[in-house]
Amino acid sequence: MAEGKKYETPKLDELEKGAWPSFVKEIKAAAQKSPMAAALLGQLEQSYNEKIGHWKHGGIVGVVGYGGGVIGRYSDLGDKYPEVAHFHTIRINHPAGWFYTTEALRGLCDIWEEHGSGLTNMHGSTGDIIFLGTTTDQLEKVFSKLTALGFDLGGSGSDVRTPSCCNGMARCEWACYDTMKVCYNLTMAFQDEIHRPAFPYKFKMKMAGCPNDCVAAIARADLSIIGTWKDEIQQDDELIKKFADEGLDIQRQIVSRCPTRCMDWDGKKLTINNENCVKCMFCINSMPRALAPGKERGAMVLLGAKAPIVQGAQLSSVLIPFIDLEDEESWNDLKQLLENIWEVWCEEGKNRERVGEFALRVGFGNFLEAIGLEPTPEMVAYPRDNPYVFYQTAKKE
Amino acid sequence: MAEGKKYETPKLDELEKGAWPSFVKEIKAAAQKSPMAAALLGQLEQSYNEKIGHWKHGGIVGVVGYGGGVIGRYSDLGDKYPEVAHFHTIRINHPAGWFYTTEALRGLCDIWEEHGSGLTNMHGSTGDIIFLGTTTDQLEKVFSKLTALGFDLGGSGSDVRTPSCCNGMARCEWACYDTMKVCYNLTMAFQDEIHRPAFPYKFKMKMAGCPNDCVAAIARADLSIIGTWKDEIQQDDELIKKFADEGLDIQRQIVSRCPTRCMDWDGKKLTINNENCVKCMFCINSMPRALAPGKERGAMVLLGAKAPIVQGAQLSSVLIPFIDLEDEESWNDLKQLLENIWEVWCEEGKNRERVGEFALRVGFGNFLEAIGLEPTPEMVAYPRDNPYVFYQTAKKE
Amino acid sequence: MERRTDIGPPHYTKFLPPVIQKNYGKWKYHEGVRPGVMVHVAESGDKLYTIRAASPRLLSVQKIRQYCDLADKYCDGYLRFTSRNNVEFLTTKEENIEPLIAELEALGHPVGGVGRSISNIVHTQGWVHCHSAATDASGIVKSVMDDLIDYFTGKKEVPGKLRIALACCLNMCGAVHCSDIAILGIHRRPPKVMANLSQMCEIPNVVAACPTAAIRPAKVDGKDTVEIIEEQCMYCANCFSVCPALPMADAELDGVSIWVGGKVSNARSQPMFSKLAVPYLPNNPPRWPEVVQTVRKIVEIWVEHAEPDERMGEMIQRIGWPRFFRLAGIQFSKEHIDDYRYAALSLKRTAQLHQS
Amino acid sequence: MERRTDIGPPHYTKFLPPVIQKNYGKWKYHEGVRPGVMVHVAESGDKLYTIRAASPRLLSVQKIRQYCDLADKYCDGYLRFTSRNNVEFLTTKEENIEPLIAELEALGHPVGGVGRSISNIVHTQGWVHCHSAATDASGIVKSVMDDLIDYFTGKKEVPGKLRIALACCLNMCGAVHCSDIAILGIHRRPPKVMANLSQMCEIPNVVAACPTAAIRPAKVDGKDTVEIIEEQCMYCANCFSVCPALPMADAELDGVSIWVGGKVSNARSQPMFSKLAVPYLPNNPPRWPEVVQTVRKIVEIWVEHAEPDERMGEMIQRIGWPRFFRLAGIQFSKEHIDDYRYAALSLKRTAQLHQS
Ligand code: SRM
Ligand code: SRM
Ligand code: SRM
Ligand code: SRM
Ligand code: SF4
Ligand code: SF4
Ligand code: SF4
Ligand code: SF4
Ligand code: SF4
Ligand code: SF4
Ligand code: SF4
Ligand code: SF4
Repeated sequence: MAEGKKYETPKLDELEKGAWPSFVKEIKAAAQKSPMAAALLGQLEQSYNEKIGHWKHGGIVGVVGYGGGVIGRYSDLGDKYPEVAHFHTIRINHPAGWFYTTEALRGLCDIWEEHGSGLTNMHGSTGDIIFLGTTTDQLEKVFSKLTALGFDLGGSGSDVRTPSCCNGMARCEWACYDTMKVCYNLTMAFQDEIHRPAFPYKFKMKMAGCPNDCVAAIARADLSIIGTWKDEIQQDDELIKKFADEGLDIQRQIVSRCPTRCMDWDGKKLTINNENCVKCMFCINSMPRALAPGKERGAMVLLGAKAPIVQGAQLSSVLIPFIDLEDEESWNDLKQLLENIWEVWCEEGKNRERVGEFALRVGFGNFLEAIGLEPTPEMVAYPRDNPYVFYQTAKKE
Repeated sequence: MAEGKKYETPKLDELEKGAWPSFVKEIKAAAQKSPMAAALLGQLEQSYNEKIGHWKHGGIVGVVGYGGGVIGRYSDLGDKYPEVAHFHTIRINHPAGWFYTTEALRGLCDIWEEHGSGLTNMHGSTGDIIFLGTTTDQLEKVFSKLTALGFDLGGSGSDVRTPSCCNGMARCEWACYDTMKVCYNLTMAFQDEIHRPAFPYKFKMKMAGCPNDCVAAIARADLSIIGTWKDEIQQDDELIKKFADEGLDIQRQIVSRCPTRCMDWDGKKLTINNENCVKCMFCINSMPRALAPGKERGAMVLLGAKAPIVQGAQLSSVLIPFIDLEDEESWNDLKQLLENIWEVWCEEGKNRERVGEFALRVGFGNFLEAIGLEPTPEMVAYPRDNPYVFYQTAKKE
Repeated sequence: MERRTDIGPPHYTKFLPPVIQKNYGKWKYHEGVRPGVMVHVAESGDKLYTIRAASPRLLSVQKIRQYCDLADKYCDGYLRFTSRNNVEFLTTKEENIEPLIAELEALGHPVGGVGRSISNIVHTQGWVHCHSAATDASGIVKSVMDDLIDYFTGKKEVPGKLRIALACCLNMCGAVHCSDIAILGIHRRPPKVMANLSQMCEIPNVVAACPTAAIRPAKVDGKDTVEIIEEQCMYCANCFSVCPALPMADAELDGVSIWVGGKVSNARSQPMFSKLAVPYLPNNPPRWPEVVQTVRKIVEIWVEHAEPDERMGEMIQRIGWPRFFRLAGIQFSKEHIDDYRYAALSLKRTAQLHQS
Repeated sequence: MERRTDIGPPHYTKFLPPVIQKNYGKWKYHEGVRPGVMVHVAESGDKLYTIRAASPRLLSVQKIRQYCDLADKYCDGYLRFTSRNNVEFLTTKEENIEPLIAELEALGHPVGGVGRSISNIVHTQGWVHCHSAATDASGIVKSVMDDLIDYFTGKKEVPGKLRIALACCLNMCGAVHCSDIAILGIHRRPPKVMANLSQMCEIPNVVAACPTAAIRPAKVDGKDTVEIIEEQCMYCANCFSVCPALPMADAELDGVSIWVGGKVSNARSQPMFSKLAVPYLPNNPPRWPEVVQTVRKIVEIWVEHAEPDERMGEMIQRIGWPRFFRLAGIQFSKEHIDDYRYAALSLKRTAQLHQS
C-alpha cells in the first residue's frame, strides 16, 4: 500500500516524547506504509482536540462460517477520514503462553502489512493477537492466509473466548499443572464453541499454574483453573536459614503474615502446620527454592468472574476444589462439567447474563444441582449467615 | 392468691433434674401461690407433648397514656387453662447497669406477687425487667405501684426501646466513657419516645464502654455507642515482661494476632505503632494492668443493627467516629443527631422498616446528607468497589 | 394520689454499693480469683469481689427474694444481673466468698461463667410466652447447660469465651445472629391461610410483609384473602407477625437449626454473623437430645482446636470450614449455601483453600 | 486450496525454545539477575535468562520485526509476550544480556518490570478503536508510565509488585476491577436518545438492558422510543452496548476516575476489588496531567508506607482508609460511599477503627 494523506498531529506528537515506548511512534511507523494508519492519526488527533471518540457500532462482519473473531468498527467521520470509515479488528487465537518463533511472527506481520493497517495489539486483554483495523473485503483474505500459516481466529460475541494461560511449566517452577497443555486442549476441544456464538453471553477460560494467578484468571474468566497442591510444602531448612542469615525477618515478614497463622519460627527452624495451610503461595514466593509447593499437585476449578456489566463485577468461586488434570478421567470430567454448565446456562440464562450472574440468580445450590455437582464446604467462604432457608425436604414431606 | 389447679407434668419434671438451675422449679415455686403459674405449667406440658406453642396475638393492651410497655398475650387453650387465657407481660425499665438494692427488688417482688403470676425474667433480651403474665385489669394497678416504687415501664412496639448498657465505670477499668450515665440520660431525655410509639418500627439503643461490647450493642441496637480512645495505649513495660516471664508467648499469642500487625516484640520490649492500632482491645484484654486504653477517651456512635426481619440482619456501622460525651456540647450533638435521624426516618421510612434498612434503601450517602452529617472515610470499611456512581455534580452542571 | 408517668427508671447511683460509688471510673485492673469469681482493684487500692452465679432467667419472686437474702447477708444489700442474665453478688469482703458460694450452690445456682468459660445462654420466651415460637427456649437451655455445666463452673477448662444464644423463631430476639453457637427455632411449612383472614388483617399489608413476594392477593369463595406461593416461602413468619391469621407452627416440621461462628466483640477479629451448621434438628422435648449432642460436639471441637482466647468463628477461619464440617460429622448440603441477598460474597472467591 | 476452518492456534510446543522443551515442568527456582532480568534454573542445571522489555502493546508490524531481529540475534529466534503485554527475550547465554538490553534501550524499549517493580499498565482501546470509550487508553498509559519509568526500570526501588490497569469505560476490559491502581474512563451524562432509535433497536431489549430501571418505553411525536429517568442513571452505558442509538460520550463531562487496592493473587490476602479513590478527573489530552499526578501521589504513598511485598490494598487495610485519604489529599465524598447491591457490607460495621 502507498503512504496515505498526512495529518498535523501536534497533540499526539507530544506523546512521542518520554522514556516509555510510544504508541504514537508505532502508528506513525505503520503510517509510512498504510493510509489507514495515517488516517487513524488524523482521527485520533481530532479526538484529542475534541475529547471525544469517533467510532461507532455497525453491522456484524466476519468470515464465512464463523460468527466470532472480528469486531466491526466504523468511523463517524468517515467522510473526513475515508481510509478508516471501516476499521475492523481481527482477533487471532494466540499460541498458549504467548511464545513465538520469529518465523511465525514475521508471517503474521506480512499478512497484516498486506491486508490491514499494519497495527496490532500484542496482545488483547483476553489474550488474542489483535490485528487492528481493516475493511470487510480483506477479511477472507486475511483468514485464508492465517490458516495457511497455522493460525485461526479467536472468539468474540456470545461464544467461548480465546482461552489463555500463564507460562506455567514452560518457565515457572511453581506450576502445579500443565497450564499450556490444558489451555491448548480446551481450545481445540471447543473450536466450534469459540467460532460460533450460541451462548447467552461470552464465556472466558483462563489457566494459572498456581495461586499467584499470573493471568488474573480469578478476576477475568468465567472458568478459572488455578494450580494448587494437597500435601505438604516442600521445605529445605538449610536454605531457610540462609534467608534468615541474609536478613529476612522471618517472624515479622513471613510467619505473622501467613493468612492462617499456620507457621512457627523459633529463630532457627520453620514449622508449618500444613493442615491449616491454604496454599496462598506467600511464604513460597518469599523464599524461592527454600520452600516449594507440595508434590501432590493439581488444580482447582472456579466459576463466574466478570467485569461489572450488567449486575456488578464478580470473582470466580470454587467449583471443584481439586482435580488432577493429568489423567484422561479428570480431563473428561472437566469437559463434561463444561458441557453441563453450558447446557443449563443456554437453557435458562438470559441474554447478556454471564454464567456467574446466572448461577447466583437461580441460587448457587440449585445451579450445582442442575450441573450435577455435590455441594461441598470448599465451595463457600462461609455457610449462609441468614436464616432464609428454602427447606426443600420439608416441602416434599 | 390461692394455689391453682395442679397439673401432671411428667415431661417438665424431667427438667427439674440436672445441675443447671431449673426454670420448671421456678414456675412450680410461683405456682405455690399463683393459679396462673400453675396453669402455665399445664399449658406448657401440653406444648411439650404436642410440640407446638399455644399462645396467640390479640388486641393491644396497655396502661392509660402509654402505647408501649405491655405485650398482650392470649392462650388458644383458654377454655382448658382459663387462668392464662390472658397472660400479658409487662416490660419495666431496668436501672442502668442492672444494679439493685435488695430493697428495690423486694418491692418489685411484692407488686408482682400480688398482681401477676409471680414469674419474671431478670432480664429480657432488651434489658427490661419482665413481669411475665397477668390480666388486663391488673395493669393499671401494677403501674401505679411501680411508679410509687420509682419504676416506670419500658418500650415495646414502634417506639424507642429501653436503652441498656454495660456496667462500665461502675466496675470496669476499661470503660472509656460513662455508659450508665449516658444510658440514664438518654432514657430520661426520651421518655415520650419510649412510652408512645410513633416510629415506623422499633428503635433500640445500647451503650458499651469499650470495643469488647459487653452488651452486644453493635449487633442488637439501632444506635450503638461504643467506647474507644484516640491516643496511645497505656503501657507498663515491667508488667508486660512479667506476663512474658509467666509464660505468655507474646509473639505468637498477642503480636501476631493484632488485626493491623501494629505491634513488635523483640523478646523484651513491646513496641506499639499506635497510629495503626484500631483499638480492638485484644492486647489489653490479654494483659490487663500491663496495657490499658489511652487517656483521651470517648466513644463512637454506630447505627443500624437489627435481627433478620424483614430484609436480613445488620450490624451497626460508624456514624460518628469519636465523640467525647463528657461535655454539654457533645451531649447536645448526640441528642440533635437522634432527632434528625428520627425525623427523616419517620418522614420516609416504611412501616416495619428499621432505621438501618431505611438508610440503606435510600443510600447511606443520601441518608447522611438528610441527617446533616458529612461523609468521612471512618464510616466505611472500604469505599465503593463498583463504578455505578450517581454523579450528582455532573447532573447539575 | 396523682398518677405519675414518664418518670423513667430509678437513678442507677441509688443502687450502687458504696465501694463502687467511691471508686466509680477509677478501677485499675481485675483478676480472676477462682472460677466464677473475680476481683476488681481500684486506684485507691479498694477491692471489689464479684461472685457470678447461674440463673435460669425465668425467676419466681420467691427466688429473687432468696437472692436478696444472700445479698443482705453477704453484700450489704446490693446485687446485680449481667447482660447474659447471670446474677452477680458484689462484696468487698474476701472472706464472704466461700460461704456465699456454698449457699448459692445449695440453692441450686452454681457459680461460674467468668473469664475463660461458657457463660449463660442468652435466650427468649419459647412456648412459655411467645406466639411465634417454633420451639421452646427454657427447656433447651436447661438441657444444654446441664450438659455443659462443667464448662461453666470451670471444672473443665476451655480456651476462651464461648457465647451460646437461643431464639425460638427467626425474629431472633437476642443475639443469635452473632453468637459462637446459636440455637434457632425454625418453621419449615408455609403459613396456613385462615378463612377469616380478611376480617383480621389488611390484605395489602400482608402482601407487603413478605420479603420474597410469596404472598399474593386472592379470592376464595368470593372472599378476599391471600394465597402463598409455597416455593417462594422461606418460612420467616414475618407475615404472621403482621397478621395472626397466617399461623406457621407445625408439630412435625418445626424444629431447631444450629449456627456457629458469630461474635460481637471487636477483639482481634471484627464482629461476625453466625453461620449455618445444622439446618434442622427435630423438636424432641423435654430434653432435645439431638440438640444437646450437637452443641456438645461443636463445643468439644472448639475446646480441642482453639488457641487461647480464640473464638469459634476465628478458629473455623483458621482450620477451614471443610475441616469443621468433617470434625463435626455434619453433612454439607444445599441449604448451607447462601441464596439470599449477599450470597455472592459467601462463595469461596479465592484460591486460598484448605486442601486437607 | 481447501478452506481450512477450526484448526485452532498452532501447538505451543512448536514455539518453545529447546531449553524449555528440555526442562519443561522441571524448573527448580528463579532469581533476579538485575532489574528486568531473571534467571530460571532447572533441575538439570540448565539456566534460562529472561529479559523483559516495555511494550506499548500497540505495535506496528515494523516494530514486531525489529523484535524478531533481536530475537534472532540473541535468542535463537524465540521470544514471548507476557500477560501484561511486555515482551520477553529468552536466552541461555548470560553474555547476551547486556548487548540485548543496550539494543532494546536504543530501540526505545527500556528493560524492567521484573520482581519488585511497577510493570506495564494493562489497558484497552480508548479512542484508538472503541466506540464506548470515555477517555483514551494509550495516551494516558504513555503519560503515566513516562512518569513512573524509574519504578519500572528499577532506578527507584519499590516495596513489592504494583499493578496498574486502565479501562476506557465501565465495561472494564482488562482487570481494572482488581488492580492496585486502576484508571477508569467514565461518562457522567445519561445517554442521548437518538430520533431513529426504534429503527435501530428493539425497545424491550433496550429497556431490559438497564440495571437500575432508568429506561422506560415512551412515545415522542407518535413514534415509539424510550425515555431516560435521569436521576436513576449511573452512566454504565450498558444500554449503549445494546443499542447504538443511545450515545453517552460528552466532551466536557467524560473523564477519568481512580481506583485503588485491588489484587488478584492469593498471596497473603485474598483477591480484592479496587475501591474508588478519586471520583472524577477531567480528560486533559494529550498528557492528562491530573491523572499522572494523582497516580504518582498514590504510588508514592505506597512506596513510603508499604511493608516488603505488601500490596496497595493490604497496606491501606493496615494503615486505614482515613489515613490513606489524608495522605493522598483526596476529599472523601458521598460518591465514595457505596449505594449499590452490597453497599451494606461496605460500611464500617465494627468498632475497630483507626482513630488517628
Ligand atoms: C479488545 C479488548 C480490549 C483490549 O484493548 O485489549 C476488548 C474490547 C472490547 N470489549 Fe472487552 N475487550 C477485551 C477484553 C475484555 C476483558 C478482559 C479479558 O477478557 O480478560 C474484559 C473483562 C473480563 C470479562 O469478560 O468480564 C472485558 C469486558 C467487556 C465487557 C463487560 C463484560 C461484563 O460481563 O461485564 C464488555 C461489554 C459487552 O460485552 O457488551 C466488553 C465489550 C467490548 C467491546 C466488544 C465493546 C463493544 O461493544 O464493541 C470492545 C471492542 C473494542 C474494539 O474496538 O475492538 N468487554 N473485555 C479485549 C479483547 C482482546 C482480546 O480478544 O484479546
Ligand atoms: C421478651 C423478648 C425476648 C426475651 O425473652 O427476652 C422479646 C420478645 C418478643 N419479640 Fe423480640 N424480644 C426481645 C428482645 C429482642 C431483641 C434483643 C434486644 O432487644 O437486644 C431482638 C433483636 C434485636 C433487634 O431488635 O433487631 C428482638 C427482635 C425481634 C424481632 C425482629 C426485629 C427485626 O428487625 O428483625 C421481632 C419481630 C417484630 O418486631 O415483629 C420481635 C418480636 C417480639 C415479640 C413482640 C413477638 C410478637 O410479635 O409478639 C415477642 C414477644 C414475646 C412475648 O411473648 O413477650 N423481636 N427482640 C425481648 C424483649 C424483652 C425486653 O424488653 O427486655
Ligand atoms: C458482666 C458483663 C457486663 C455487664 O454489664 O453485664 C461483662 C463483664 C466483663 N467483660 Fe464482657 N461482660 C459481659 C458480657 C459480654 C458480652 C456480651 C454477651 O456475651 O452477650 C461480650 C461480647 C461477646 C461476643 O463477642 O459475642 C463480652 C465480651 C468481652 C470480651 C471480649 C472477648 C473476646 O475475646 O471476644 C472481654 C475481654 C476478655 O474476656 O478478654 C470481656 C471482658 C470483661 C471484663 C473482664 C471486663 C472487666 O474488666 O470488668 C468483665 C468480666 C468478664 C468476665 O465475665 O470474664 N468481655 N462480654 C457481662 C457478663 C455476661 C455474663 O454473665 O457472662
Ligand atoms: C511473566 C508472567 C506470566 C506470564 O505468563 O506472562 C509472570 C511471571 C512470574 N510471576 Fe507473576 N507473572 C505475570 C503476571 C502476574 C499477574 C497478572 C497481572 O499482573 O495482571 C499477577 C497477579 C497480580 C495481582 O495480584 O494483581 C502476578 C502475581 C505474581 C505474584 C504474587 C504477587 C503478590 O504478592 O501479590 C508472584 C510472586 C511474587 O512476586 O513474589 C509472581 C511471581 C512470578 C514469577 C516469579 C514466577 C516464576 O517463578 O517464574 C514470574 C516472574 C515474576 C516477575 O515478573 O517478577 N507473580 N503475576 C506475567 C508477567 C507480567 C508482566 O509483564 O509484568
Ligand atoms: S501463576 Fe504460578 S505457575 Fe503460573 S507463572 Fe505465575 S507463579 Fe508461575
Ligand atoms: S502458603 Fe500461605 S497459608 Fe500456606 S504456610 Fe505459606 S503463607 Fe501460610
Ligand atoms: S464493654 Fe468494655 S467497658 Fe463495658 S464492661 Fe465490657 S469490657 Fe468493661
Ligand atoms: S488494641 Fe488491638 S489493634 Fe491495638 S495494638 Fe492491641 S491488638 Fe493491636
Ligand atoms: S425469638 Fe421469636 S418466638 Fe422467641 S420470643 Fe422472640 S419473637 Fe417470640
Ligand atoms: S413466612 Fe415469610 S416468606 Fe413465607 S409467606 Fe410469610 S412472609 Fe413470606
Ligand atoms: S473498556 Fe470500554 S471503551 Fe475500552 S475497549 Fe473495553 S469496551 Fe471499549
Ligand atoms: S447508562 Fe446504564 S444506568 Fe444509564 S440508562 Fe443506560 S443502562 Fe441505564
